[in-house]
Amino acid sequence: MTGYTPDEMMAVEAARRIGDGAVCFVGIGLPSVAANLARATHAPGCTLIYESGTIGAKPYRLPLSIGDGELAETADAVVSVPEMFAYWLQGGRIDVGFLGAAQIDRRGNLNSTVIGDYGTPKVRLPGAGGAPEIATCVRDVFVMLRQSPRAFVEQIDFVSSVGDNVRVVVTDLGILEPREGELTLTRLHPGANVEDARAATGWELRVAGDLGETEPPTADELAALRELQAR
Amino acid sequence: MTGYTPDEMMAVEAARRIGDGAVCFVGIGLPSVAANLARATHAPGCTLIYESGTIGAKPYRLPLSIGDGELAETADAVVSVPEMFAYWLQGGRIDVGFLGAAQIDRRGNLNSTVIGDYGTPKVRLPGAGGAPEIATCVRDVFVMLRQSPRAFVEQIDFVSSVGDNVRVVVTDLGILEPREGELTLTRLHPGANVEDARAATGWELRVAGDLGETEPPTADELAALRELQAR
Amino acid sequence: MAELTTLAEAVRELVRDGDTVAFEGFTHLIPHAAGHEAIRQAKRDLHLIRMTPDVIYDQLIGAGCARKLTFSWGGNPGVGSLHRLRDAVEHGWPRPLELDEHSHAGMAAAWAAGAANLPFGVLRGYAGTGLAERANVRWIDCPFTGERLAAVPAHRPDVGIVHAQQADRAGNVQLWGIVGVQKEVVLASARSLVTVEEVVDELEPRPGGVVIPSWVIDAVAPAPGGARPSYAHGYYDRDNDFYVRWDAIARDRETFTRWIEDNVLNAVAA
Amino acid sequence: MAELTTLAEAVRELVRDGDTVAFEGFTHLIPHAAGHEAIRQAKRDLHLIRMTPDVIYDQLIGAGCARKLTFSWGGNPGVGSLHRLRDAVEHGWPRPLELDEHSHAGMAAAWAAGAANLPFGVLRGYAGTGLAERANVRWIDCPFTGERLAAVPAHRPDVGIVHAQQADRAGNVQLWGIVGVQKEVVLASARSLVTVEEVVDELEPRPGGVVIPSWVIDAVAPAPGGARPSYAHGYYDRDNDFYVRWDAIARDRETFTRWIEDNVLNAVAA
Repeated sequence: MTGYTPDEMMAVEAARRIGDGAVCFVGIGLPSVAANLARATHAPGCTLIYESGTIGAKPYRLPLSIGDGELAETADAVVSVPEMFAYWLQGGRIDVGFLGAAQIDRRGNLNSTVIGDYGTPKVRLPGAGGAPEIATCVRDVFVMLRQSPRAFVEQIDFVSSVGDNVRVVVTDLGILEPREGELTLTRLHPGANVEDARAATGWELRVAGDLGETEPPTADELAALRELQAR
Repeated sequence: MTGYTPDEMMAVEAARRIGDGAVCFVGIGLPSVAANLARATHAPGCTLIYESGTIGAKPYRLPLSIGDGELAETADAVVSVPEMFAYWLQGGRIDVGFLGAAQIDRRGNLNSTVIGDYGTPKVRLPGAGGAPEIATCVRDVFVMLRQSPRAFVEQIDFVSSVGDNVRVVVTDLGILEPREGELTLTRLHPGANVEDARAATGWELRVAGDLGETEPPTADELAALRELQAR
Repeated sequence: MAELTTLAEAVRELVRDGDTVAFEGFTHLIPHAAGHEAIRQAKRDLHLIRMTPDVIYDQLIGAGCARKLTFSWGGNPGVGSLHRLRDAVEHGWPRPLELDEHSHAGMAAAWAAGAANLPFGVLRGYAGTGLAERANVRWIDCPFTGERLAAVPAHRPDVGIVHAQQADRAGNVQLWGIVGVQKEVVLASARSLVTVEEVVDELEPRPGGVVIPSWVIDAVAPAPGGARPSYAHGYYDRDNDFYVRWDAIARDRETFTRWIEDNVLNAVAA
Repeated sequence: MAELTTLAEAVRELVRDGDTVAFEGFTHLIPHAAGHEAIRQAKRDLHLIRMTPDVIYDQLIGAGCARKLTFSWGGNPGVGSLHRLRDAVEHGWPRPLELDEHSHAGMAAAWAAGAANLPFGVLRGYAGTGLAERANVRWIDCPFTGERLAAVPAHRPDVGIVHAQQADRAGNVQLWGIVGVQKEVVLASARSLVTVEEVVDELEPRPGGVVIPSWVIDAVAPAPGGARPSYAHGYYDRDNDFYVRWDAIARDRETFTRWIEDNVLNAVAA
């Protein structure tokens, strides 16, 4: 298998990191693709939770919103939103939480609130949503974010969520993991090089001494992913 | 109609005080009899809530416990116990709450906790249960309690609930209502006299200047009550 | 007891200029019809509350109904920005919009506290974030362990408006599918309106059904299709294409204004 | 993931002498079989928690399993006193019992706080009562309004034990009817056991059904009839006569001891 897109590489690589049996708090977009791919392949026992209140959702089609009716129909349980945040997220029941953002810094802090000054913003972004408490209440935070100097910045404009539990950042170029508290390039995707990654990072990017290369998506992974997206 | 028991008089008189449309927090025993009698007669639109979580229960038979299955089967909604106490009782949704006790004082404070000293009790009673918050969160507290010098005391041994919202005490002898903050005999049941009531009260019982007499149970009321209890 | 009435009548009676109003709905059963009625009746100076203000709030804001927004995520789900919200915040058009910004967990705790008649909600939240400084969050110490926790003021709006699938003729309401914060909104609000897909003779108990009794609701108004382009589980699906189309409509002030005229002001309430 | 095991095995593995244990159930689905198994295994020094300790707690206390009881109403519903509980409190037989007494509302808030991983629960409660002095209640001031509210420490028992109607083979549990605080107990406890009427191939969604996923439960054990003399909605009714008979059995130490020997110690776990 040769041809695949950066998004496919990201989804496949994130999916691989979801253990069978993991309980995942999932948003829409790439995280939902990754989690559903994991469920369709090596992790049939993982549990998908959407913050709309659906626990154990088993969507056949990839949902377009976290509130898709199919999530409720296929869920083991549907709970109210206050219960979701109090008993399940804050209750410490979630293993893996996915986050995206407009900006990330070297500590894994994320900004999804505003570009520029809060009071007189250049761009008013949608806001933090579930991120502040997902970032602190789940065991492992996975960030999925395309790498660019506008997104990977020295100083984020607003701290929407803190980076303490960020275990991995999956980008279109490679994998960043915290080493001694700083996000460090630990793997490159096939075809990417360190210069690409450095150029796409707004801070002086550290590169791991044991820098590795990501397995490209296998034929099976790609087939499963494309089948999922074609539904 | 001539023959009826003191319990029947109490149930009928309490039932009369439940308005159509009232939302009632009901316990087992006489309060449940009274509330269901009201529902079967003049107040078909009253709502019965049992603290087990059943909202709008419509039992055909008088329940033997607040957890009877028929309460759940006939309820408009069954909610969890934490929700019942937080959203419905504390939420201020209840008009009428019934309480009983082992002891009452002239302010309507009730003791259902202990006779004697708390640490070395003469009699350990079951405890306050829902009473402390029923007493403060409902609009009108109705107390149903047979009058005796052991129950109507100068000083209760323990304050399980406070009397601020007690609007009426229905006894086997008559009706006490707060007048200037003190429970005062305002009505006598047919056949009872002031001396009976005073003798059955451990404090110097005040008698209202406009002391009245309770309507005896009507034939219809008694028939409805007995039909209910015969089910 | 809830009064069974029309949407126009209910909005006229319950919503007053300057009120704090929540048109809630978390990804499902979003009360679009009620929002449109508020625009038609030219309600002004509203303080709007919603966890996830999306297209209907973009419309209310763009139509000039709102002075303030309490929220946790304001976007067009899966599509991008809310351009009318951004225009109000970034350029003050058609009027400035004050933001009172929270996290989802904080908003959820504030709704639960409001429903429970508590003045504040407690959560493990906000720590280390910029919201801790910007949001109306204070800190309390656990009186047993000394742990520091976040407190948010309870939501107690003047009016809470939600959409549900069914009411019976006595005004009892049932909703099912994703149930969000709808029950909390009704209980937390001083006045409440539930719009419904249909009025039925009897509410049939359903798995996952949430029943809200008539006696905690002020008004129930039939509004078939009243959640569109959102969806009503068991009635119709989400109109995903509309959410995509909204991006272009809302991007431009004139296009937006024309859309509101054609689709809201000159339309008639259900 | 919950392990499907036997009741004897589950109690042996999960309950240790000295543990804080809640056998919960609010007027329905009371886990009698599990309580009997704890008596058979002669568990000692337990700190028992339950809102409404009734007959099964009378038995655990009379059998000498408990050193402390956290509760809000301890009686034989509709019948009268719990004589074993009274004997322990009034005369220290078979051993003294420390009481930690609350109101229902305080206990419910403590369970909800435990499930939510908060150190305390907040309520409008206890004011003016003797419990305010006796109970483990402290006061906090709302950081927004200054109002004084009661705080109770969260329940976080070592073991939470509840009974439910059904589990599937993966250990997911469903209960229905009066659902009490069962979900909160499982979520608040460090370890949890759910006994069930039966294990089924698939849990069928039901009106009013509460599903507790397998991955928050440690052990699921079949115990058909495991709530008797309490009831299991849809399976069997409450044995009201037994509750009445219990009064005479429990009134006398010797009669009680013989009853435990005949009906618990010499009986075999389901």
